[in-house]
Amino acid sequence: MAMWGGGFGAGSQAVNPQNIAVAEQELEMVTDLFNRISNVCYNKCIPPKYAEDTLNKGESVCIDRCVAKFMDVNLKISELLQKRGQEGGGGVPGVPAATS
Amino acid sequence: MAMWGGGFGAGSQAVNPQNIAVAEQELEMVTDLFNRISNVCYNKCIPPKYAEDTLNKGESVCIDRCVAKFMDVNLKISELLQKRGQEGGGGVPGVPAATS
Amino acid sequence: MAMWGGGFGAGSQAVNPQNIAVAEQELEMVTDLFNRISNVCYNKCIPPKYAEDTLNKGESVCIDRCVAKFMDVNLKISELLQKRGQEGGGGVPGVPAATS
Amino acid sequence: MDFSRYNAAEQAQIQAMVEQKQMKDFLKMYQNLVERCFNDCVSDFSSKAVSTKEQTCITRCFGKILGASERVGERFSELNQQMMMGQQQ
Amino acid sequence: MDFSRYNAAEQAQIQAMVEQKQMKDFLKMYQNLVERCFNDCVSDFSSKAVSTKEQTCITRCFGKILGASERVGERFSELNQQMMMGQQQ
Amino acid sequence: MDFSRYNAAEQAQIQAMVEQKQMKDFLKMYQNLVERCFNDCVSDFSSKAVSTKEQTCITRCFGKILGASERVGERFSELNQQMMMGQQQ
Repeated sequence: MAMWGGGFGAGSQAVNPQNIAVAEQELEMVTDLFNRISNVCYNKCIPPKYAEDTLNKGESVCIDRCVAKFMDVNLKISELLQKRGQEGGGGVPGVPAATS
Repeated sequence: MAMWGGGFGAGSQAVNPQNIAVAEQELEMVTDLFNRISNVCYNKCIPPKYAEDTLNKGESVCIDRCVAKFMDVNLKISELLQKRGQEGGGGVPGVPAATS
Repeated sequence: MAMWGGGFGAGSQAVNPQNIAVAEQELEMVTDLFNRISNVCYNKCIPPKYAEDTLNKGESVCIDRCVAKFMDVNLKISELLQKRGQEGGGGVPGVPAATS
Repeated sequence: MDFSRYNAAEQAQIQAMVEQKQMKDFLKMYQNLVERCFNDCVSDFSSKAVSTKEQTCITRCFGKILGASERVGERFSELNQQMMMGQQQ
Repeated sequence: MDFSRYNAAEQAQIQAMVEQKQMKDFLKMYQNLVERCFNDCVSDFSSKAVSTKEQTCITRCFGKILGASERVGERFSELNQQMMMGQQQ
Repeated sequence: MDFSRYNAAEQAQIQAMVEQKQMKDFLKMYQNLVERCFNDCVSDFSSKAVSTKEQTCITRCFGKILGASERVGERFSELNQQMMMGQQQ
């Protein structure tokens, strides 16, 4: 963090902090998604019996389908959320308003 | 993060970073509390049967009571912690001392 | 965060941000390890019956052994990881490559 | 939460901080929602297509979570308000 | 942890960082404690009042967690010490 | 992810950010791995030594997690690629 803000030596081009913030958020979302999928699909597909140290056929196939399904559900829920957002006043709840 | 520290145009008033840090921590605690309550009370009150897409009466009442109880327990434990802190040397353990 | 970067009054010595970053990471790892051990060993050793408000003999001994075992497993897995890293191309998976 | 004890410049910074935090929390809420509904509704991996039954479950799970989150928010605000009143007396 | 290889200015910054981290970790420990004891002790929602039985459970849960945390801290420090000794030989 | 819409100076900063994030994520992945394998493989506390049986379990758990993580990564990249293609059309 402390390293940002200078000295990256890309000549005279200006860095727009807004762009960096957007990229940071995008990166955050993609890695979070990947980490969640890894975890959820491990739970769903790999029983903790550990009879060998590599994925067997069934586990591999399960993982493939699990990843596809998770990304599908992710998309479907983002659509539901958008629909809800358009329909109605305020719609999407989150953290309750925090300032006076 | 990178956006703080200037250009908010509130005239000549000085910003005390200490105040900002205190406000940040307060905000952090309140939103963390809200997120935990949402999660815990969802677990306690909403069985994953999903027979309909809105809260039914029983679930709604359960949530109301769960929120009240959680905040009560939160208060009670903060009192226990304060009592413990006054009673005794060092009292509250946390992360073990980390510097030499 | 906002407090770093000046005014620590240690005379004319220069602060190397790289060193600070390394120390921060080391600190992060040790406290994360401690927090995980506390949590895991609590789960393994303290049944939620709560018949009294202090650790009983069995729980205390269990905690001692659990901490030792966890740190041992931690070490063993770091060795497995190092071995894997030496053996093979790319070896260790992580977050999939994120930039173009 | 009441930040009226701070000056205008500080309040402006805090306001920006609150908005950024709300954005972040909203994203996290969304990610938790996806994970929860997937866990509760999907457990058949004999195909990679989401079945109609699973889809129905997910729609309802989505509704339940938003409903619960809204309701928790209402109660939470009320109780916080009451506690702050209590402190001022 | 041993930060003696750094210069005084760096150690001052690191020290401040450690203190801030301890504060944050203490808060997190407290929040985990509340969540854990609530989960373990409260499961009756026929009323919004915390019962005497639940209150007793919470007090004991609180004691157990602090006790366990303290004990883990002692063992953890000892073993870390030993490992650092081992490395220096 | 495609950051080609940014200028060179911005891409340099983003690249550094990505690397730092990968380092952090790798550490977190490692810590999760240890916790998971400990939880799945160790449940006998009649001694403080890790038994041969536990050791075998841990080695296999380690292999399974790395294998699964690798496989998820492959599928994830493919599907992301497909989605980006889809958006551009």
